Amino acid sequence: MQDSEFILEMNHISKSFPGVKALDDVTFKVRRGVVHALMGENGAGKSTLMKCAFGLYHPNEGEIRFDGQPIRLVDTRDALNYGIAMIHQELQPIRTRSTMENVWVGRIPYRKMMGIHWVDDQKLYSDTKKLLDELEININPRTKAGSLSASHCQLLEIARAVSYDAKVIIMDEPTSSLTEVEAELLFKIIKKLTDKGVAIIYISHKIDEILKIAQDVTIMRDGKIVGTWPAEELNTDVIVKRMVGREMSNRFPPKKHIPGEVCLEIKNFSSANEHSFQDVNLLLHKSEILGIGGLVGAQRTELVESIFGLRPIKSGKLILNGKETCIRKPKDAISNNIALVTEDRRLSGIISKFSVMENIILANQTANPKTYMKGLFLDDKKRKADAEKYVEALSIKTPSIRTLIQYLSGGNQQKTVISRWMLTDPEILILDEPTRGIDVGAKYEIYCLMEQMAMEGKAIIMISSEMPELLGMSDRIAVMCEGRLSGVLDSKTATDEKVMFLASSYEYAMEE
Amino acid sequence: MENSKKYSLRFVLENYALYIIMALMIIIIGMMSPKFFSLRVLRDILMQSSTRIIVAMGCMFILVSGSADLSGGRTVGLAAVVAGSLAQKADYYIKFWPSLPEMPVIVPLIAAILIGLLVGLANGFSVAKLKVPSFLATLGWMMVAYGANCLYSNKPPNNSQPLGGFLKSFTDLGTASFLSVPYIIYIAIGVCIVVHLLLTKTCLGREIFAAGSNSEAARVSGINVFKIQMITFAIAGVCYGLAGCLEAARTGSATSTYGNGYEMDAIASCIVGGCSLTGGVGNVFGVFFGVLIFNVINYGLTFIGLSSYWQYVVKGLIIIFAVSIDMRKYRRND
Amino acid sequence: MENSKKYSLRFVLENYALYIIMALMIIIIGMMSPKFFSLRVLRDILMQSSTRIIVAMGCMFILVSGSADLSGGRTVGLAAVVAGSLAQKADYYIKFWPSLPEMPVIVPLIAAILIGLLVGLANGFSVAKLKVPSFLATLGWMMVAYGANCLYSNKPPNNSQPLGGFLKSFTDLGTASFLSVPYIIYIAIGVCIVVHLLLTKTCLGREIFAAGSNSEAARVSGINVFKIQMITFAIAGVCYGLAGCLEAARTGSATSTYGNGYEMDAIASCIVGGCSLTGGVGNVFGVFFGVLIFNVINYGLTFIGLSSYWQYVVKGLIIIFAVSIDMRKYRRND
Amino acid sequence: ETPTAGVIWYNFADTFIQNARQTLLNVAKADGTVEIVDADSQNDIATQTNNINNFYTRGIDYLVLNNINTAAISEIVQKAKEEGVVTIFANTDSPSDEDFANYDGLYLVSSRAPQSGTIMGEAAVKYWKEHPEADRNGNGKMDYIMLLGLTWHYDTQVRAEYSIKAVEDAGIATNQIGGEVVAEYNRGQAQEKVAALLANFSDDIDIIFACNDDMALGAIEALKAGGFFKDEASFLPVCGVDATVVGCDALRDGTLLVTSLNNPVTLGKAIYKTMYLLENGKEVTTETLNMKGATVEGHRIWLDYTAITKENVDEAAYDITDTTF
Ligand SMILES: Nc1ncnc2c1ncn2[C@@H]1O[C@H](COP(=O)(O)OP(=O)(O)OP(=O)(O)O)[C@@H](O)[C@H]1O
Ligand SMILES: Nc1ncnc2c1ncn2[C@@H]1O[C@H](COP(=O)(O)OP(=O)(O)OP(=O)(O)O)[C@@H](O)[C@H]1O
Ligand SMILES: OC[C@H]1O[C@@H](O)[C@H](O)[C@@H](O)[C@H]1O
Ligand SMILES: [Mg+2]
Ligand SMILES: [Mg+2]
Repeated sequence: MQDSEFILEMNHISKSFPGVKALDDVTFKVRRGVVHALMGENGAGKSTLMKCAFGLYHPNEGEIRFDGQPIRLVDTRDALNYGIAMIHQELQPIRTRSTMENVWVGRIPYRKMMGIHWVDDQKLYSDTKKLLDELEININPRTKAGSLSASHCQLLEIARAVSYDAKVIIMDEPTSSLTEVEAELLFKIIKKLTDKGVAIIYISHKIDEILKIAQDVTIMRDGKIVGTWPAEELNTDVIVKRMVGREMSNRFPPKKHIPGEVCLEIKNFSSANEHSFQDVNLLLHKSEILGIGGLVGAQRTELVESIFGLRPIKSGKLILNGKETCIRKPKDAISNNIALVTEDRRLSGIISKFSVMENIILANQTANPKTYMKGLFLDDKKRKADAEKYVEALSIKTPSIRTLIQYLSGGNQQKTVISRWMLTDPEILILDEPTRGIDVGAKYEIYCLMEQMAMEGKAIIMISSEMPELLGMSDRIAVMCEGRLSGVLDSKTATDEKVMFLASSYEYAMEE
Repeated sequence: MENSKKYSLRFVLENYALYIIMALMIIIIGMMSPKFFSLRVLRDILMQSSTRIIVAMGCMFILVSGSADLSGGRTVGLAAVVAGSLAQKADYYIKFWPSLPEMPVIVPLIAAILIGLLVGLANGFSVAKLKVPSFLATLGWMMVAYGANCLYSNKPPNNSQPLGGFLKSFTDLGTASFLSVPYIIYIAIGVCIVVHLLLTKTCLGREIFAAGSNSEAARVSGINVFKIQMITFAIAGVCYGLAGCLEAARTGSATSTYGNGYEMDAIASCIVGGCSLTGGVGNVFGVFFGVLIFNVINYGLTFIGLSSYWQYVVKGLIIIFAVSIDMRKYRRND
Repeated sequence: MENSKKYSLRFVLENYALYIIMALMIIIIGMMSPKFFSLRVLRDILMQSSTRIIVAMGCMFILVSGSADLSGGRTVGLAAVVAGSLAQKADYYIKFWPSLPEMPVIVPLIAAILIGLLVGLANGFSVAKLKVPSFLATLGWMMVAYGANCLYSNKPPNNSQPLGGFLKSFTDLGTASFLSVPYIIYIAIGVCIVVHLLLTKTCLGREIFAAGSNSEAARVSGINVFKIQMITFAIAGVCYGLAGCLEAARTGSATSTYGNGYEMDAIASCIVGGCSLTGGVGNVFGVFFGVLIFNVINYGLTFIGLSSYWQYVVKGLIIIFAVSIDMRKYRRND
Repeated sequence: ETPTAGVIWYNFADTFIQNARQTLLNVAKADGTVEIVDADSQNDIATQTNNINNFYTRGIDYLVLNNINTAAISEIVQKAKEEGVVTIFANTDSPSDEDFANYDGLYLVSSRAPQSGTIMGEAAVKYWKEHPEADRNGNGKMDYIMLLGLTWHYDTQVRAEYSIKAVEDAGIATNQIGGEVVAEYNRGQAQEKVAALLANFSDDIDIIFACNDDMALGAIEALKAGGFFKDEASFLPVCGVDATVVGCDALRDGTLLVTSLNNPVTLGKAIYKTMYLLENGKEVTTETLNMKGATVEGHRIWLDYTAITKENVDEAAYDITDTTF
């Protein structure tokens, strides 16, 4: 009884939070068996809308129809029962439990004996194995979720959403912590699902992806719908214009900086963790943006975190401006004017119970308390001024700088963490996947700030899994593979293929 | 070779630190007084641990589910008094319920368990539905349970006297043996096995772990966190009730002060045994061992005749020392 | 209009639930016994709250920093006994240190604070360096502090008897008034102000919050989490020491049981006042009020002559009721 | 306006206190001359201090104080004098002669706590003399375990001290096993501690003194599990204090050697009668008080402990609902 061409309809949905009207009379309809992209700037209300569709939030007004019937979602169980599944943007896995339990949590296979549901561990394992194999995800079902890398966690989430056999799967920025290789994997999965008639609601800031896989595209701005179009009628520029509300001719600012002398050198760097990076040698120059590419598990994160003193090294030297320097803890790095935006903003980035302001000034205040003090006490005026400067510079969307960061949209949280480190005015800024979850407009602003820093003689290391970003922003690209540095490319001559080639083999001589 | 051997020794030391420390303690005490190496001592320690093990098992559920429970001790006390009041001989001269006949031992047992269940449900409802932080909810119901116990005990003709005159069938629960092992030890071990199976082999157990580790993730996965919390608190309550009944049987008496402080001992044992106050971790063997180590310390220090005052000091230092060694296992990789 | 008014009434009810409940309680007690509306009652309650407030302030530091502290009560006790033993009149018949002269009041005060500091540093080191879970570390040091206290108190000629015979200058600390407000109330309020400024207006304070909310993020941001933990435990210890000294001065006596249970009261007050066991939140006003609400309940129920058994029951129910109403404010937006 | 007495007990959870309290309430209710409000110090001096304060604030005519702040007696008396409230110290360490001289409205109604210790000691001496085999290890010393209640508690201190004093006064050498064994007046704790001590010192222990019956009974349970009390030969003397119902059961069973009764009914009634007499403008003397086992010395009303053994166990019965005085 398919009396409607839409599997999911959301009509005139409004939702308010203290200080924000996150959704304002939003009407959003999803056809069966298509990939429907939902786009918009950070804080436009995409996640909020989807949380309403999944029963996590209850709209203040409006109606939701599923399969043509009006439905009421009291909680997520109702959504799951109707056949709506969701990959969450900000969700952590159940860290203390195995991958397989994470996938099937709430629906663990059992055998009934004496009226008790005994876990069928074999089936749990084999079902998971089958699912993961089918999706070509390479994770051992018995691995504890807590020890998975961010990208593996994301893949785990994907597997879980798929396992529900849902009619609609909401994917809220599923590729934000995936490399392109893994993203391809997801697209294959999506293809299989849509072939089976499953509708996918796909939220992403990666326009190329959208154009590649989506049939319908809805764009939101400031809690309202801008419109819905067939994907073939759109191109990058149109999408950007409709999202941002103005033309954006360039994706990257023009490169004006010229790399100078060496400011950081690491020699024979080996991690104390024997499974991690070994024997890495790298140079960084002033006024340079050094990209680091590689596949998931290449140990890029471990490398930069070791430079920053977050993880111990077994051997190796770190030479800073010609002087051998010992960095044992982040404080040492910071006092040497090094900054690091970590990969996982929830785990090691945001202080969720702090306001936006306090999150922005945290590192600088710790390093230079005097800056913010008047007499014995902190001076709110100075703190406010600095915070406001960056809220403006990165257009962080927040009701006020006193709003707790946990109430910000994912992308805006990311921007806050980036401002924290830019504010410390570092000589060397290390960015680990800096634009994860950030919209095109804001990305451009961040790129401009990076360019400006480089112009001022600062050096930047940027880990990125987004090829255009890596190629577009870097002066040189170091590529890692399985804990080794497999090569360094000059970005003028680098191509996708060259990077990918190095990323899959480290026995490659240095070019330069 | 050299290296791997060193590694493995260190590995053993770190991973089995608590067991090694306990073994050392036993050896030291035994050297001071060889009588310590006797079956009798073993039986004493196990017996003294038994009700505490049951309380700790209840407490573990709560910790695994991500809450804390302060009501354990007073629930034990209330259950002990209620069980005791139903287990008296017909001709006992200050019978709590003069008009009641002698009843089979199952009656006080069930009554105690029901009392525990009731407190557990009250806790669970306050935490899961009313969203009162578990620390306060269980503190509140602990006070209510204690007040109720005092009021009950004070009922004439008892007038707050310790309850006594229990039927032999009842005290046997706590003192008689089968194959020279006291029943109460079988019961405690039985509880451990049931809890182990429940937590690791059933869907419910897995859901408790999931909800305790990350309740948000559990909730969006469709787990009924309310139900899980109600059930965990209910199970814990049942454990406390059972322990209370056994405590009365074991000591042959019951007063309103019974069980005082057991909740803290239980939480401490659980944490020593690997549970975390943030939820989602815990295993029966660890907790069993956690209780045991506390009781070996208590028993051992009294055994060698150390004054109670010094016992406090020594016990505190042993705990900190042992746990700090134990914690090194989590630091190996950084 | 209609709607917004309804919203705002509900808003007030939810956001000020605790204050409203306390006001209601005061009104009800006052209706039962109008003498309750008197300055003397107010002064009594504030006085009885004062040492509790200081302990709770110390405890708040620990909770904000993401730990728990069970050592508060026993540290208060140890500090009280040590302070008392140094504050006796020269001619008191069982003088603890017969050969010591009379000393100015600053001596016992400093001694008490140092004792508190010492326990605090021991706690801090065990948690921050040895990585012992705070629950166990502070439990361990609590036992050590209590054992030390028993041993100290038991020293002849005192033999565990309550210490007395304090100098007037010492007892004045706890009983004398300035402008008919007892010193001890000024001290407590002074501590609150200092703690408030420290927590909200200094870098240290903000770093404590950051470390308590997300210690990993704090570490990455260059905060020395070890140092922060040491400092928080040290500050808490100082509060306990001060409170112990004042407790001795206020009651004119000290024994090894002083402070017993204060840590739980303090934690409970903190949580009622908005702190969380998971760290990173808390404010002085809330905690101040949390202590007050417990003391109003205690005082009020005694004042109307409710038997202490019923008090337990009623107190437990009030806490659960009040907090469950209070919690509604967090549920407004799903 | 009926005069009000504010009564502060050290711990409602204490059986003895509970019964004295109940008696006092019952008698007052039946008589009506003085109205009672009471409060629980919960074993905590600070709470007691609060309670006293609260009663003054509330307005009372009599203060009945089961005092645990034995170090601050003079201060408490001074304050009572300033408040003009007639104060009766109940079942506690006595104020000094100076205190009585200082304030005319001061009274004491109390058992002589040392008696309970002496009764244990004397029973032990009697047993020791009648049973040569009581020196189980033959070292010529009475090897004893002393189970302490709450360490700092006045009763515990004097019971421990005077029981041993009575033994040593009889010329018997003693030896303490296990140091200070603190079992907090608690049966379970006593049982566990004695079990551990028995496992090591089973052949040495000659006798167990317990500062209350609950701990004595815990000790007896441990002894039973350790093979004692199977027959005459495996008897081991255990002494208690309080003559609780379960304690008397143990006397009848022949497991407990002796206990002593501090009659809570007598205490409750004596407190009430003192106030009654004062209300009626009478002096309090042994004659006007007219209660069995009560003697008046000045403003001190002393109540005797009664030694209870198997022979006179029926004397331990009391009735808290009896409101005659
Ligand atoms: N729980 C909440 N409480 C208060 N405000 C909220 C809450 N959740 C979302 N908001 C606000 O609602 C707005 C929309 O947020 P939402 O997360 O839906 O954005 P988004 O479009 O998903 O952005 P992003 O691309 O950054 O993920 C934001 O301004 C955000 O601050
Ligand atoms: N075997 C492992 N056990 C536990 N954690 C791991 C393991 N491998 C990687 N991780 C964690 O996962 C995160 C990312 O890992 P890694 O450094 O290997 O990847 P990367 O190349 O930096 O990937 P990304 O592009 O996502 O930054 C790091 O925080 C690392 O600690
Ligand atoms: O007065 C306090 C003490 O009194 C005793 O009579 C009683 O046995 C003990 O349990 C203890 O409570
Ligand atoms: Mg979002
Ligand atoms: Mg002998």
